[in-house]
Amino acid sequence: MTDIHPREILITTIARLLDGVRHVAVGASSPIPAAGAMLLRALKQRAGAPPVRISILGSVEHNFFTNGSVELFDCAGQGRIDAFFLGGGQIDGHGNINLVGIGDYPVSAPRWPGSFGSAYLYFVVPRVILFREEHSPRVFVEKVDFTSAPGISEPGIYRTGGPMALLTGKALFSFDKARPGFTLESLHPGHGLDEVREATGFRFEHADRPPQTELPDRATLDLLRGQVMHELSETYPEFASQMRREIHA
Amino acid sequence: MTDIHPREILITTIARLLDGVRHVAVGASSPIPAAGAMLLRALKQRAGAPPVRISILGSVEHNFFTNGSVELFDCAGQGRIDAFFLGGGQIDGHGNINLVGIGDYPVSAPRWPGSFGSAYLYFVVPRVILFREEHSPRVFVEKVDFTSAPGISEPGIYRTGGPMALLTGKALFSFDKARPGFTLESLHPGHGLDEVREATGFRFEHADRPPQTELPDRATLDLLRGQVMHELSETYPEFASQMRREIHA
Amino acid sequence: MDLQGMARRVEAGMQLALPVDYAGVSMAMTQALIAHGAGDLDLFCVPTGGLQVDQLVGAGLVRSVETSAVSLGEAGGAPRFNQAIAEGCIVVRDATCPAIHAALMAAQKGNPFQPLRGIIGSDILRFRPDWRVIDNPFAEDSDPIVLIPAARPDIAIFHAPMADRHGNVWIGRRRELAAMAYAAQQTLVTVERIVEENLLGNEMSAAGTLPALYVTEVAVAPRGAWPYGLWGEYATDTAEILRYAKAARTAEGFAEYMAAAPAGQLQESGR
Amino acid sequence: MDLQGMARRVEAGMQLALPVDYAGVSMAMTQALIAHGAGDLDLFCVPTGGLQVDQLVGAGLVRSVETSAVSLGEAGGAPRFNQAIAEGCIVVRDATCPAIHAALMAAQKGNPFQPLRGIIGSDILRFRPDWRVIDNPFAEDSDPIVLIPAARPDIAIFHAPMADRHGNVWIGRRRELAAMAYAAQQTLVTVERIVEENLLGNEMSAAGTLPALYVTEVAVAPRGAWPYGLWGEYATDTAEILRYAKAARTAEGFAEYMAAAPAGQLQESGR
Repeated sequence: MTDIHPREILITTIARLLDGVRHVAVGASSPIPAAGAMLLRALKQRAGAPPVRISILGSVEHNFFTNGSVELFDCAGQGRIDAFFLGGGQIDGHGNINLVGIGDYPVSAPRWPGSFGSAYLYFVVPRVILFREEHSPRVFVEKVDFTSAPGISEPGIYRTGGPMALLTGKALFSFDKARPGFTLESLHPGHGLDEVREATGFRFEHADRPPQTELPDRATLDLLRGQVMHELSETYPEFASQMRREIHA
Repeated sequence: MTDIHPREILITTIARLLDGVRHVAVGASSPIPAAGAMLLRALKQRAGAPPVRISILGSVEHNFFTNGSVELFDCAGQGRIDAFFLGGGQIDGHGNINLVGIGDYPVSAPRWPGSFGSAYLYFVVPRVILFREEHSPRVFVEKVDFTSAPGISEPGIYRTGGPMALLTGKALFSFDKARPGFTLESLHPGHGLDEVREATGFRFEHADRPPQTELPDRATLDLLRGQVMHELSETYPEFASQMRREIHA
Repeated sequence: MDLQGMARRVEAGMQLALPVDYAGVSMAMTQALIAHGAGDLDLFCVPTGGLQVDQLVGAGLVRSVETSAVSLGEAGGAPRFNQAIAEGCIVVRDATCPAIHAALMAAQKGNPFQPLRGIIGSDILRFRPDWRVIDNPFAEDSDPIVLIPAARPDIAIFHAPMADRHGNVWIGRRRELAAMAYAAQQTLVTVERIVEENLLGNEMSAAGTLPALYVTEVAVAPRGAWPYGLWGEYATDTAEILRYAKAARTAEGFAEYMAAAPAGQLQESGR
Repeated sequence: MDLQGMARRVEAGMQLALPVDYAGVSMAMTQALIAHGAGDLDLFCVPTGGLQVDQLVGAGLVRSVETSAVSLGEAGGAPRFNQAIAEGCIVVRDATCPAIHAALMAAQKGNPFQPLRGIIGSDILRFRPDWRVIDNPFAEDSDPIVLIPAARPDIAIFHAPMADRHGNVWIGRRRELAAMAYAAQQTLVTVERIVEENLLGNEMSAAGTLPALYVTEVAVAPRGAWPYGLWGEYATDTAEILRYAKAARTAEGFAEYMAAAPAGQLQESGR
């Protein structure tokens, strides 16, 4: 199975992390999370399980909302969104994320776009998956320069959601809010513990010999390369055709 | 001009009280207030003055709202509704209104429908016209049994609206919130001061010889009997045809 | 799904959100609810109630009514409701329309409360120990303001012109129906008809559509608002409401009317 | 009404509410605002900003930006906005999307504030002294919750597919445009076209219509969102936004692009 594309492992891992959700929302320019959600939906469909609903923000086709851009947040506040994805220019070992910028706020350089809905959704969506392909010390820092949204909250703060896992181009971590901190769950094929330790600016727990991230089986891979890539290409045509080129290269 | 119908005097008086408003809202089953608003609109139209907007609640034709039944209240809260009408099973000398019932609440007998939006609109609509055709001591009481909405508020309570006038089948009163209390402004033709005093359960100020309520001139009457009754008949067909029958009787 | 099946979702002691008479009342569900018989219901009227509330009260299924008003409109007071109040056998939680909307909005937003101007000095507030008055923290001087707690009804029930095969429901500009569905745990909808096209498939129909995400079940009930009207579809049958108002003046008259009603309703539905 | 006439309603120091890139940005008004030249503007992005914000900042008309984010989407960061922040020459009031919506909702309801969950522990809150945290008075134990004060922009500006001769504007399911209009003192709208029928005349189009009551002025501007797309009408011209992003990396490149832009836009409009 050396022909598995690294992003196929990410997509399959996301589908696994989402197992059990009824409704997952995905940001506008998040093709890999979208593909993971679509793969889960296809797997459930094949198994005759209850359907998985996917809302892709900013998409016309996958927009099930009719009350303007506030509806995503209302819907999450009602407990009707089970999973969401967040990234960040910086993510630290307490699960804090920074989408605003580097340096002494408010004078940030570079300045990133801003916090979007993170300061709310991180609190009210039960399964937030932190997803960032780039795995480097500039992204995974000891302490973020600006906390767009905190990974954990004091006792007594209303919080029904938070980080469940961190998925990068090199590895998968789980999050323990009691400690708080990340635990390395598995390494993607071709990546080692020392490499990940060097690329990560915060400490994390890990086994002496962490397992490899689970690979998709043949049937899952066929579903992903067939039905899912077809569905994905409707919303992310460039991403889908790039993936197809690289798989067949 | 003995051929003026008593309700034509009410309608003309309402149009006068509304002079200067940009937007007036009228309850679903309030043909006389609606006719007053329509008369004002027609008078302004004839004079080439800025248009008067009329929202009739529950009407499909005169419904300018598209955000459900909350929009009237939102619109009023935004300061976009200049005038509204309220009635009540009881109205007292402080302008308090009771739309709930007689007796020891919550066991009311009779029980009336309820307060509707009065407890809000009375606070935020600048010109609230209290309108009740029946002028009797059972309606105009010393003190209401239940205050659906108070006529006045303590200093420091947010209040941009309140009662401007009380119009009945016998007379027109203005409201002085400083005193607080009603002042008899005029008596409708055929009604006397003693009669009104007897029919009113609360004290009010009055001149020794109160003037008669201003009657519509010929041109206004023509407008009312022509264009306005035609417009009114679209929303209140039974009321309009009854008025027409009585005028021509 | 049939009406009887939908009605079985209603369990004793649940809170039901019901719409105002002109917005789309599922009168078809009234009969089904009475036949089903789950009692001790708490009714939450958005923002006022009428025939449906009166009939559920008359059938003895209601424990409390939260509302800004209950009436039969032109046909006068609601006879069974008013009788129940005079006898003290239901609890009424008097509100004012925007407070009802505020309670739903709080639930829609996942908030514990929603502020609302006005009300202070009203006896409504005096009899609502579940409402709070705080001092507006943004004001320099004292500025009391009412906070309305969120209402999260167990089930919202209404009638609409159409739904599609995906469960999307077209509610037009009657957005209080969406507000009810956002706030409620379950939403049961009766419709005049099922359409073949996807209501979210074009921007024009999507604008007035409540997405299936908020809809638990849909059942077809032609003329399902009768004797109320349905906007854009048919007018209110005022004569029938007057007939009800007259009959329901007594408990016996109400019982006779209701015993005869299903047939009348079926006849209407068959048109 | 023409664009220049509408732009003259904007005075120096006013707060403008502007929509997110996919909801209907009146790019046609951007040019008119720059030509008009009223400065010291406070921009209020609902809930995020893009090209329009970047161009108004680049033209030196902006004093502050309240937003949840500013970016050019696939074309990357907003170059003039980011440069202005690095130089400290505009004030940015960082928010989070639902807080922006909450501020408009408070204004829509005539409320001084609106509560919002989340945010506590975020640096956003730390830098927003205008927001407050109170203890939820309905909770038994301590339960802090954020209150967002009402935003009442002077003018809301957006682009929509159509308006009718009464001034009603069809906004479809982009209800944040209605929220902006409810909250704002004035609302200026550009549209693709004026239609002859009354948009409130049937329930289907009424469901997606912002009533004229909230609309100050309407001007026709075909392809008025370009290079952004308009839902149901035309797609985003990503190549043009990339061209802008590249040009606007420097102040000079921005000036050159903007000097050439009106012609480009007129050409586009003429299609």
